[in-house]
This record gives sequence, structure tokens and C-alpha cells, in this order.
Amino acid sequence: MQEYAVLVPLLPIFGFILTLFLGRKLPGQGSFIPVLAIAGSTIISVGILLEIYPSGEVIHQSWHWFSLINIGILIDPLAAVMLCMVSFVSLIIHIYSIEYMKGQGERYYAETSLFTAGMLGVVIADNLFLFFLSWELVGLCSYLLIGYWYRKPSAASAAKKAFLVTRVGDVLFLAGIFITYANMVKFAPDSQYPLSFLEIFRHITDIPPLQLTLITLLFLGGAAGKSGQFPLHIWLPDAMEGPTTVSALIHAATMVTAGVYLVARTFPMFLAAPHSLVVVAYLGAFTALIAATMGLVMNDIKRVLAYSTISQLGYMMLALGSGAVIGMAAVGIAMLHLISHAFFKALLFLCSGSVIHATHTNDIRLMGGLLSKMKITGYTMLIGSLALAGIPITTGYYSKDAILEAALEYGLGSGDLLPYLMGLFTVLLTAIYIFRAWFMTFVGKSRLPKGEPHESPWLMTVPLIILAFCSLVFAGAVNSWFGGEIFVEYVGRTFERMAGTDPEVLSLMGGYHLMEVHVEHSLLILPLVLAVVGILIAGMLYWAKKPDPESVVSPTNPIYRLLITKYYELPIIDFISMRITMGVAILTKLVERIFIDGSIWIITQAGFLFGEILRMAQSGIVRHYATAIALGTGLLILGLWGWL
Amino acid sequence: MNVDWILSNYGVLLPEAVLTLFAFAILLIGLKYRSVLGYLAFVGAVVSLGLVIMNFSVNATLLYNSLVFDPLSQFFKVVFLLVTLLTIIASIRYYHGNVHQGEYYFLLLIATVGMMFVASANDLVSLFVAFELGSIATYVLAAFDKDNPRSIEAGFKYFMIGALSSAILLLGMSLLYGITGTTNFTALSQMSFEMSGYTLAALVLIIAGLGFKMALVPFHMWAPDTYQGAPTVVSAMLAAGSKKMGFVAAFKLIILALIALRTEWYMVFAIISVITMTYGNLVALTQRSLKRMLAYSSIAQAGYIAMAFVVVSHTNVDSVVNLAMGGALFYILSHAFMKGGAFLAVGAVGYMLLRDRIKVDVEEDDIDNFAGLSKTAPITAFSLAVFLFALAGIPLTAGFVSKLLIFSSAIYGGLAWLAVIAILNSALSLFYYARVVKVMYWDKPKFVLKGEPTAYVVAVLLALLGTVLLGVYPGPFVDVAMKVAEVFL
Amino acid sequence: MIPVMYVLALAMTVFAIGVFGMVSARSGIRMMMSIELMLNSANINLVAFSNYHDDPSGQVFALFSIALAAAEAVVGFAILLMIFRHRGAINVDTINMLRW
Amino acid sequence: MVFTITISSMILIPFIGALLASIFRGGAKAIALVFSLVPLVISLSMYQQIHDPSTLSYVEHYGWISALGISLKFGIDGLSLPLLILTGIVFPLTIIYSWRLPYTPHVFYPLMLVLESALIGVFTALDFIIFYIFWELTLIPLYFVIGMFGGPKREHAAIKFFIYTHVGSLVMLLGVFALYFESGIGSFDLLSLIGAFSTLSPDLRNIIFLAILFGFLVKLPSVPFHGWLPDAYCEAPTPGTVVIASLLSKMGAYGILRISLPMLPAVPSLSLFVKILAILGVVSILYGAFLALAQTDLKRMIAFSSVSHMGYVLIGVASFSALSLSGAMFQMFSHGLIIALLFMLVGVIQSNTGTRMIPELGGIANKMPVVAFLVMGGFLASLGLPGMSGFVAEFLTLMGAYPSLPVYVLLALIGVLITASYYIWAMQRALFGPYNENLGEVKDVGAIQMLPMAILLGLIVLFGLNPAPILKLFEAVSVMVEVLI
Repeated sequence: MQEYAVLVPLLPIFGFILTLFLGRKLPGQGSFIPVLAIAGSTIISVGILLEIYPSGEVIHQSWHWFSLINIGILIDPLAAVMLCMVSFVSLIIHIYSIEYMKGQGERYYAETSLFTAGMLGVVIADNLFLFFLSWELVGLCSYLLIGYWYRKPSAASAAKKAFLVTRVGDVLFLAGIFITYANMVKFAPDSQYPLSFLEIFRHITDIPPLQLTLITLLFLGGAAGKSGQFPLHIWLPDAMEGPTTVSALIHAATMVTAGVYLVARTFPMFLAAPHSLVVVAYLGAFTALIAATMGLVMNDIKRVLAYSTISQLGYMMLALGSGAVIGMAAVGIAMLHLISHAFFKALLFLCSGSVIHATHTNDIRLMGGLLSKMKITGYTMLIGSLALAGIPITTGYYSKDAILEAALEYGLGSGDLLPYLMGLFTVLLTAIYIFRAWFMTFVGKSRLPKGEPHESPWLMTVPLIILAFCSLVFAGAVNSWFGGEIFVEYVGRTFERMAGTDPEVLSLMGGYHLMEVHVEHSLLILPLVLAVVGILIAGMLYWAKKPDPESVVSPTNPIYRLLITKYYELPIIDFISMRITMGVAILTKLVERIFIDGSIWIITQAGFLFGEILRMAQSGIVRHYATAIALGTGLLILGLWGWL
Repeated sequence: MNVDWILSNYGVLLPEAVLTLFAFAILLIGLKYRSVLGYLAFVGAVVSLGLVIMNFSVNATLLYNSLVFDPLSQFFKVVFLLVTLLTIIASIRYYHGNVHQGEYYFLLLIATVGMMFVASANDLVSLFVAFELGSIATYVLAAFDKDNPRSIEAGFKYFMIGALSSAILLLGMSLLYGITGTTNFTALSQMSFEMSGYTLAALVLIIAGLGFKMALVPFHMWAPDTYQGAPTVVSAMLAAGSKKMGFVAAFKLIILALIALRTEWYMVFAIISVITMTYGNLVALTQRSLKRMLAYSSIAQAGYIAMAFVVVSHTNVDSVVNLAMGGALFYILSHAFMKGGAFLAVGAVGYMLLRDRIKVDVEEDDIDNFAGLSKTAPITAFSLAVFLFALAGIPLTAGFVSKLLIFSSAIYGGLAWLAVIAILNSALSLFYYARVVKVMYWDKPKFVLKGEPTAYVVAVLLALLGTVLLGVYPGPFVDVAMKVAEVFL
Repeated sequence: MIPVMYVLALAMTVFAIGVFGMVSARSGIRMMMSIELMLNSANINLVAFSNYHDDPSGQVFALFSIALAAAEAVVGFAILLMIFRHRGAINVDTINMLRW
Repeated sequence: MVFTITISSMILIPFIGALLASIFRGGAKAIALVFSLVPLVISLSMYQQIHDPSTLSYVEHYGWISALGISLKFGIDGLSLPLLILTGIVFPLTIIYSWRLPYTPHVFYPLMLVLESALIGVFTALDFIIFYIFWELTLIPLYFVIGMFGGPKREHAAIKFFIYTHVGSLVMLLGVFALYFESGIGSFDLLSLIGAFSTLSPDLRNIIFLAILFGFLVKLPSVPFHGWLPDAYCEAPTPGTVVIASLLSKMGAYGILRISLPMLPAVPSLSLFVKILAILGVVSILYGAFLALAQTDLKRMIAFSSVSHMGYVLIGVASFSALSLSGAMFQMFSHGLIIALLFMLVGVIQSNTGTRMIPELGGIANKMPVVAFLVMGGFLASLGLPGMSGFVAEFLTLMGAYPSLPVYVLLALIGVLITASYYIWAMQRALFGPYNENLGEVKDVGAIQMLPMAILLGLIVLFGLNPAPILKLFEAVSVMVEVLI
């Protein structure tokens, strides 16, 4: 299938063009076109994965584009599994959307199709330029889709926020690319395409480690923007203004993981960059924790899931950061969680979409007792919640466990247990917030003001079931049932076939000590215990209502206030972004008024003033003219007399 | 002493002779047939112009070396005759039916003869006599519309200041004569001077006397009043032609004859030139009368031309002198077209206003009257716009090439500061020129004007042709100017 | 023989009187007279220098200038006459219709 | 008769068209369209036939003022050809755009054609005085276009534009004179003069370089010489604004690249001047962006964004890197397309809704979906979204400049961020949200005006995805420049 690899992103692009221009005239607003296109991509992706799986080979195709830039695809194990996940989840969600977005305009299908193309482009790009281009393309689609209901001011505003906040990350990423280029031309002048990943990997050892730290931290900044890492996470909760399917596809399963994928893609550079991985680990752990605390108090079901997404993305970063001790395996662990998260978070979002579809509200305080009316949605969402909480059998258990184990190894290996502890505590919070949401939605008495909710049609429930199935078995299947930690190892070996990516050499450069750390098995049970405790707490509070949650959740409680105001982040962010920027803008406006316009005004007015004054000399009286001549002549004679 | 001898020796005088002949003929014929006078004068000027051009590269002296005929003099004669021609064409309409037409054309031709003799003068006496001939005739011309109090006032001021300047000039000449004992330029130019108060006084007095004609500050004050008050055709003649008489006299007397006093006049002209251009431009900014604005603009232009004096006195490198003087000559030629054309275009508008009895008062050249002219009188408006842009030095017009030459000569001569001042002035001047264009092109018309007067249009178009030709295809004309300027080497 | 300096001083004094007259006069006639004074002071110079240099051209020049002065006076008075006709007076300070 | 393609015919044909259009008043529009297309056809066929874009081809040479060594000399290379193509694209599109607009046809269209002639002259002249003549000639038609068809403050704007840029040009002319006379080569030939520049005395070289640069910086315009820009852009009628922003500002950039850049290595205080250029570039980028952020007038905002974007050219020049230079050159081309689109859109918004103040708009996407789509496309292109031509230009410029000017590039990136802010902000306020009912019923753009804008957007995307056809010309030239240095 590899000869068709180019088609993977191209098919959705055709889908986009066809839907955009013909969709209006086609039945179902042409929603089947993207589905077919993405199905094609999925088939090719899976075919490629099966082809390269046994040998672990790397597909690389490249053509000249312009200047120093080539256009090319790079499919290694990392990209292959990511391709399959992206195209598959995208396909499922597109199918779900046929029903969910019925009658909302063909623009939606076109834009999601374009988004999928962009995301696939991010995955298979073989150079930073193409990567960045696709990266921005998905950002654009995210912007468009968040603002899909642009008549709503909140949607328009959320779209703006999403674009600008991720733009901050993009600019950091760009700076990283520039520095990479600068180092490549300096230390690898013969390289034809200095932005190609393979070229960069080949020359990592030529680049000074501190430069690499700078580059990777800037990359991390870009990743933080896209993947909602603190403090650039603020856009992601607001992004829930978009249709729920968009939240599921873009703001849970695929685009937000692009940042994680970026770190994974350039992992050799991180490994060779001193301190970078430590920063990654801390950033991930801290983000996981802080987002989980905020998720505790949200009443909008989608916002709960949004904070959960941020938190889980933090986990993935934590996994990558633990590569400081466990090496390339970290990539595999992060990708495992990335993919399982894609399944269960897409599932959770689609379930919430199904609920919202039925109840026409987002507020979980107005729901309750829905399980009896929406059995499929309720149980599939339960599976998703269990997976998120990390209960055994589900995919989340295996992937999250692996991360915490890696974090523990990192802690033991480097002597710094703080990231692990933060991650561990987050497990408890995760279980609480997701089951709080589930209990409030599905059990107890219905608090709906009006209307009788019904289960959603089959086009929506079938995807739920498929995703629920994946959430149940995926990680377990690939890891344990087929023997050993097969996925992690397979993806972890992704850089083996590329030149210049020997982990030993790189970690030496980065000053990391890769080692095998023996972990007490008894410690590995801890996350499970915490998860169960968390579910119990949520059950007691929100199912049994003992004690009544209202007694804790009150505006007078300072902790609640802290969380519900999101740590006062809005005033702070507002101050930094709006006040300072607008302050400078108004200052420049003043400078423009006073100095630029003012100087012109003064010059012209001075000219006129002088003109008016001088013309007064022209009195019209001939005697004065004679006087002027006489005086002028006299003065000239006297003046020159003095001068000569 | 047969005819052949006269012709071969005095043949160079033919243009002047023809013109004088025509002038007296007009005076006589004018007693009876008035309608042909303008055409007669036109023919006379054309014949004379033809004769001058035929004899362009002549080199002769006459009357004991008191008159010289060389390319320089012929060049100026061409300029004078061209201006006279334009004036005559426009006057055919302006003075149509006037009972005093005979006197008018007579004076016009005689004034031209005077100017032409100035161009040929090679002696203090001949210069003074020719200068007075040219001046006195124009005093009368300025006051020619004797029913119009403004015209009389213009003539009066012109006369008074002119007479004063003649006296000053004569005093300066007398001092010069006292110092050197000779009146001949050729002799003067070979003289070596001792630096003394007398030479200084003589020099400044001569510059003051000629500065009146050139309208250099502070000897300029008559000019705005006279140009504004005089009949517009006469203003055209004064600004485009008579002013050049001052320049040619100054070139001959100061650059050719008093070259030894170079260092003395360097400072005089540096000061005068800078003050003149700045003053002219600044005051022109706020004018409402178009003729008055053109007058101030004319003063500023004189300042630019006077840069040539500064450059020539600052250096004696041949190529610099050649470029500066060539530039000045080219400027004079193009200024004749631009300024003459501009005055005639303004005159055409004034004529239309008075003819259609839209304005019976005398403010016919107020800028408001030009509002929307592009719609009511397109040819005049377009031409005036071109003249104004040319005066501002916009490319593809004569004004650009003129400024190109004269400003570059300043830099060539190492006077970058002068060029900077001149260029800033040039930018300043754009302001008031552009304002007029603005009024003509995008203000609403106030009056309905019916038909542009043919004679004016012909004159204006001829000037336009000259302005554009010198701008688009300047090569040969520049070559001629540079060739003529070799006289100064 | 009178030293040329004396004559020069006389001429300059006459010229200065002329200039003063020109600057102070309110009547057109007085202005004309001042101009005549100035021209004549130059003529004095010319004649004196002619004598000093023993060169006749100065005297020729003076003759020419006298003739020109006459012509100038004619034109001047004609103009003054017209002014008088229009205004009934020749107070030159009021002739400032054209200014600025 | 065999018609050979020449530069002089390219210059003359629009001029002839202008004469015809002012004579045959009824057919002025059609004549203008046909004659404005001719340069595009000629430049495209030149593009087809050009062999080596790094050297001059189609050179023509006639005498003009032999006394001063001024001759009519024209030629094109990889730097000027894309600008000719840009000129050829923008003028016909502008004329189509103006088709239904109430401008007196026999006045407006000839002015546009004269402007096109003059611009082609600027981009092809190889003699300094001829260059200067065409340079100044562009002012006249624009003075009339702004003054006769412009907005409420048009008189002020027209005169300010005219005089301000004229002063800049005159200073440049002074520098040229000094160069000409001091070098003593007796010819105003552009390349010879630049070549002779290094023979002058060091102090003189500094002054001459600065004087010439000043003229270009005013036209570009670079902060702080942009005083003429806001009024000229805002008060000009839309076609005028399009041409000024799209092409006139490129004259400054072209001048810098054609004349100042080859002189730069011979300037004694090279490092200082490079620093000055880089600072001016960065300050323009940031200052323009912040100013745009502070605007509520859509047109004014875009005007300042133009200041910001032209700063990249200076960065490219200061970087001394072929990559960055070709990026900066491509920025000229790309910005020409983008800014033309943006100003056309603002014109449509103003004429259809009656206002261009952002607070008074709001939700117009509801009523004008096509305009909203195009605005979004234009804004995104202008803020440098990948896939659009602006991104390629900015990316190459900044990346190529990073090795030599790291700090400046990082500062410029802040400008990228601010640019995104004001465009996204404006889009949210003007296009999205509920429809502002105060606007009454508004119509979407008509087909005739949509056509040129759609073409422009298409070209922007086309050159964003495949910049190579134009970029390779620039690269050929910029590599030569690097060799020179």
C-alpha cells in the first residue's frame, strides 16, 4: 500500500473540495463524501501499518518543492500507528456527524474533511515546514469549527481565543524552526533540505546541546499551545462552543494530540537536549494536576471533558518527559495513551453529544436519571468513564498505568519523585470528576425542566458502540493479550532505522542517564486503589448524596471559588494579553498622533505662518519698496565690507 | 559703402532692424487699419526670429566693439522673440478692437528690440541704453489699460522702482568706470581688480540695479504688484521675457566682464539666491490671486536661476561652469514657456470671465474663479496644470530638466548645501502649484464659460508644446544650451 | 584742479539726497525729482571720472543718460498724469490697491 | 509586420490606451481593460522566454540627453519580471473591479493606464534619471485619482501624499547627482553608477547611500517616514488605494533591492547601516502591527498592516542571506496580491454597508457570505497563514535572516502574533456574532466585483502552495547578490 501513501492526506482534501462546492446540491449535504474519502485513507493507513509492521521499515518519499523546502512523507512506526488512529477516529466521528449535524450546512463536512487532511499531513510530514503548514491548517479548521455557529457571540469569541492562544504556541514553534535552520546551515552546510526530520536527526550530534535545549523548549512551547499545556490551555475549555463532534474529533482525539506528537516526532532532539525532558515532565504533570482540579467543579458536561482532555494530555507529556530515564520507550508509552485516550475521550464526547442531542442542554445540573431513557449512551459512557479513571480491563488502565510506572521509574532514576506524585494524585481527582459527571447525568431523578429525552438514532449509537469496544479492549489487546508490551516496543523502536538517533549517544549529549529501574510491584497497585477511591467518593457525594455536595460546593468556600474561577486565570490572562497589548497599541497611536502627524502639521503650519508674515512686508506702498532696495543695497555693501 | 558692404557687416543687425521697421510700420498703419496690426506684429516677430535662428552661430562685433553677436546673444534673442510671439498671439484677442492697438504693438516690438540689444551689448553705454529702451517701453505697457486703476498702479510702481534701479545701476556703472577707466566689457574682463570699497560698492550697486529686473529679493517688491495689476498679456511678457533681459545683462556684465571679482560676488549671490527662492515660495503659499502667486513663483524661479552665479563664482572648473551656465540658459528658455504659458492661461480665464460678464470687478484671477475649470475650459485647465507642474519641476516637463541641470551643477560645483535648500524649496513650491491644480480639477465649477478664445488657446498650446517638448526630448536643446554656455568659459 | 575725491563726495551726497527723497516723499512729483537727482549724481561721477581718466567715453555715457532721463521723465509724468486723472491726487502712499 | 515583444512597447501601450480612452469616451472602460492586459501578456511571454533570470534581458538603449549621459535604457531580470507580472495582474483586476463604480470613465481610466505605464517604467528603467522620471510620474495620476475620486478629506490626503513622497524622491535625486558627479563616469547608467559607488570617498559613500535610501524608505514606507500613508490609503478611492498599496509601495522595495542593496557592501559604516535597516524593519513590523491593533477603521487598520508587512523587505536586505532576500522579494509579490484583495474588500464593505468602522459593522457574514469568505481568506493570508503566499514570504525572510539577525527575527515574530490579533479581532467583531440591525438590508457583492477578488484569492493560495514559479526568479537574483557580497 505504500505507493498510495500520498493519498492518505490527499483523499480528504478532495473530499473537502467536492463537499464545499457540490455539497449543497447533494443529498445529505454531501456528508457521505468525506466519509468515503476518509474511509479510503483509513484503509490505506491500516494497509501501510500491516505492511511495515513486520519489518519496522521506514517509508520516505520526497520531492523538491521550492527553495530549501522539500515536500515529502515519512511513515515510520510512530507515524503509522498515529495515521491509523487519526483516520479511524475521524471516520467514526464523520459517520456520527451524518446524523448529528444533519441540516447544519455542508460547510461543516467540508471543514472537518479539510481538518482530517491537515491532521494526516501533520502525521506524515517529513520536514518541519510541511509539518508546520499542516499544523496551521488544522489550527485554522479548529478556528473555523469552534466558530461554526458564528452568530453566537460566545462561539465567535471562543474561536478568536483559540486561534490567538494557539498562535502564541505557533510563534514559539516557528522560532524553534528558525533556530533549527540556523544551526543546520552552520553545522551541516551541505544538507540540501535542512528542515527535513531525517536530515536534522542525522546532524543532531553536530548541534551544540544548549542550542538543542533552546530549540526543543520552543518546540515544547508550540506543543503546549496546540496540546493545551499550562499556561496555554485556556483556549481549550472555551473551544467547547463548537459542535460536540468537533470537540470529539479535534479537541479530544486528534488535533490537541498534535503537540504530543510533535514532541514524540522530534524526540531524539529532546533526548539530546539537556534539561528539556525534565521541563516536559514537570509541565505535563503540573498540567495534569491543575486541569483535573478545575474539572472537579465544572457544570457544563463538555467542559468537564475539556479539562479532562487537558489533564490527560498532561499525562502524555509526563510520559514523554520520563524518557529522561527510560529512553525511547517513553514515545511508545505516550503514544499508547494518546491512542487509547483518543478512543475513550472521543467516546465520552460523542456520548455527551448524544445526551445534549436528547436534552438540548449542556448543564449537568439540569440532567439526571437519563440512564433509563438512553441505555446505550449511558452504558457506553460508563465504559468511557471507567477507561478514563483507569479501571482494569479498559484500555485506560493499561495506558495510564504504563505512564505512572514510567513516571515512577523516572522519579526513582533521577531522584525526583514530584512529577510522579502529581500524576498519582491526579488519578484520584480524575476518577472523582468523571464519575461526578456520570452520576449527575445518568442516575438520580431527572431535573430536566421540560422535554422527554430519547435514545439517539442508530447512526449515532453505532459509532458509540464501536468506540466503546475500542476503549474496552484496545490497549489491553495490543499489550497483554498479544504478548508482552508489544505496542510500546514497536513504537519505541521507531527511530532505530534513522541515522543519528542512537539513544545512548543522544542521552549522553543531553546529560540524561538511561537505566533500567526496578519498580516494586506493590507500588503499581496504587493508581488503581486511588481510582477506585475516587469513584467511591463521587458515588457517595453524587449518587448517595451523603454528605450532600451542596454543603461543600458553595461560593463561600474559598477552595471552590479558586477552582470555579480557574485560579483567577482570566483576570491574569486578560491583564497580560489585553491590557498590556492594547496599552502598547494605544501608546503607538499617541506616538503616531504627536510625532508623525504632529511633525507634518507643524511643518505645514510653520510654512503658512512664515508666508503670512513675510507677505506683510509687501505693503503696496512704493516708498517702502524703495526703502527696501536702499536698505538692501546698503546692508549688502556693509555686510560684505565686513566679510571681505 | 554700398548695400553689400552694409549687409555683410551690419547683416547681423537685420532682426532688430526688421522688428524696428515693423514697429514703425504698425504705428503708421494703426492710424487707419487696426484689425491687421496683431498679424503684422506676428509676421514681424516671426521674420525676425527666422533671421536670428539663421544667424545663430554667428560671431561678430559692431560699432567699435560695443555690440557683440555670438551664440549667447542669439540664444537670448530667440527667447525674447518667442515670448513676444506668444504675447502677440494672445494680444490679438485681448486687444481686439482697441483704438490704441498701434501703440501697443509698437511698444511691444520696441521693447523686444531693446531686450535684443541688451543681449548683444558689449559696453556699459550700449547696455544701459538698450536696458532703458527695453524698460521704458514696458513701463508703458504695464500701464496700458489706462481705464483700469490696477493697471495704472502696476505701471506706476514698475516705473518708480525701475527708475530708481536705473539710477542705482547708473551709479554703479559710473563707479566701475571710475575704477577702471573703460566701459567696454572685453576690456573689463581683462582687467585685474584691486579689492577695495569702491569695487565692492560698484558691484553691489550693479547687482541691485539689475536685480530689479531679475526680481531678486530685496529688489523684487515691484514684481508681484506689477504682474498682478498689469494686463495679463503684458505680465506674461514681463515675467517670461523682460525678466530674462535682467539675466542676460547680469550674465554679460557680471560673469563675463567682472569675472575677476568672483570672490566678491560669490557671497552676494549666495545670500540673494537663497533668500529669493525661499521668500518667493513661502509668500506664494498663501496667495489667492493667481497672477500674484505666479509672480512670487517667478521670484522663486529667479532664485533658482541665480544659483548659476553662485556656482560659477565658487569654482572655475570648465565643465562645472559650462553645466551651470548651460543649465541657467536652459532654465531661462523653459521658464519662458512655462511662465509665459501660465500667465496666458490665467489671462484666458480672466478674458472669458470679463467677456461673459461673469465678473465685472477686477478680481478676475482669484483662485476661486478657477474652480472646476477642467470642466468649463478643459484645454486651458490642462495646459495650466502642465505649466504649474513644470514650474514645480515634475518630470517630462521642461521644468524638470531645467532643475535637473541647475541643481546638479550646484552639486557638481561642491555646493551641496545650496542644492539641498533649492530642492527643499522645490518641494515647498509643489504645495501651491498642486493647490491650483486641485481647485481646477476637483472643485465644483462656479460659472459656465462658453468657448475658450482661439487666440489664447493657440498661444497657450504653443507654450505647452514648448514645455513638453523640452521635457520629453530635451537632448538637442540641452546640447545647444551647453554649446552657447561655452561663451562663459 | 579739483581732486576727484571731492567730486565723488559731492555725487554721493546728491545721490544720498535723492535716495532720502525717494524714501520720504509722499508726492509723485517729488519722487520724480529725487530720481533726477540720483541720475544726475551718476552723471557727475561719469564726467568727473572721464576727466580723471582722460577718456571721453564717460562724457558720452553721461550724454546718453541725460537723454534717457528725459525719456524716462516723460513716461513717468504720463503715468502720474493718469493717476491724477483717476484719483484727483498724486499722494503715492494711497496707491496700494495691489499689495501682499 | 512581426510584433516583437519589447519593454518600450510595454510602457507605451498603456499610455496609448490612455490617450484612446480619453478620446473615445464611451469605450473608455473596454479600452482600459484591453490595454491594461497587454503588459500582462507581454510580461508572461517574457517569463516564458527568459533564459537566465539573473542577468538582464530585453535590454533597450536610446539616447536622451547626451550632454549629461542620460539615456533611455530598459531591461528586465528576475527581480523586475515578477513585479511586472504583478503590475499586469493588479491593473486589469482593478479596472474590472471599478467597472460599475461611479468614476468618470474618460478621466479615471486614462489616469490608471498612465499609472500603469509609469510603474512599468520604474520597474524596467536602467538609467537613474529615467528611473527617477517614472518614479515621479506615478505621483501625478495618483494625485488626480485621490483628489478627484477620493473620500471626504481627499484634498488634504492628496497634497500630503504628493508632497511628502516628492520630498523623499528629491532627496534621493540629490544623492544620485552626488554619485554621478563624484564618480565622474559621465553617465547615469544605473549599473555603472552602482559599480562606481565604491570608488568614492568613504564619507561621501555614507551620505549618498543614506540620501538614496531615504527616498526608498519614504515610498516603502518604513516607520518613521510613513506619515503620508494613512491618509493617502484611507482617502483614496478603492482602486487608487489598491494600486498604491499593491504597487506603489513595491517601488520603494524595488529601489532598495535594485539600487541600495548592491551599494551596501561598499558602504564604509556597513555594520551600522545594516543595523539601522534591521531596526527600521523590526520597528516597522511592530509599530505598524500595534498601530493596526489600535484602529477601529478597517481601511486604516489594513493600511498600517501594510507598513508592518513591508518591514520584512528591510529585514531581508539587512540579513545578507540569499534565502531571506528571496523571501523578502517574494513578500513584495505576495503582499501585492494580498493587499489588493484586502482593499478591494474594504471598498465593497464600505459601499454595501455604508461604513467601514469595525464597531459599526458586526455579523455581516449573515448577510454577505461571499464577502465574509473573501475577507476571511484575505485576512488569513495577510496574517501569514501557511498555504497562502504571505506565509512563504514571511517564513523564508525570517528564517533566512535568523542566522545573522537572531534578536531582530525574534522581535519580528512578536509582530506576527500582533498581526494575528488584530485580524482575528477585526474578523470576530465585523463578520461574526449577531447581525447588526442598524445596518439595514445589505446586499452581497455583485459578480463583477467578486471576480477580481476571487482571482486574487485564488492566486494567493496558488502561490502559497506552489511559490516556485515566481520564487525561482527571485532566487536567481538573490543568489547573485549574495555572490556580490
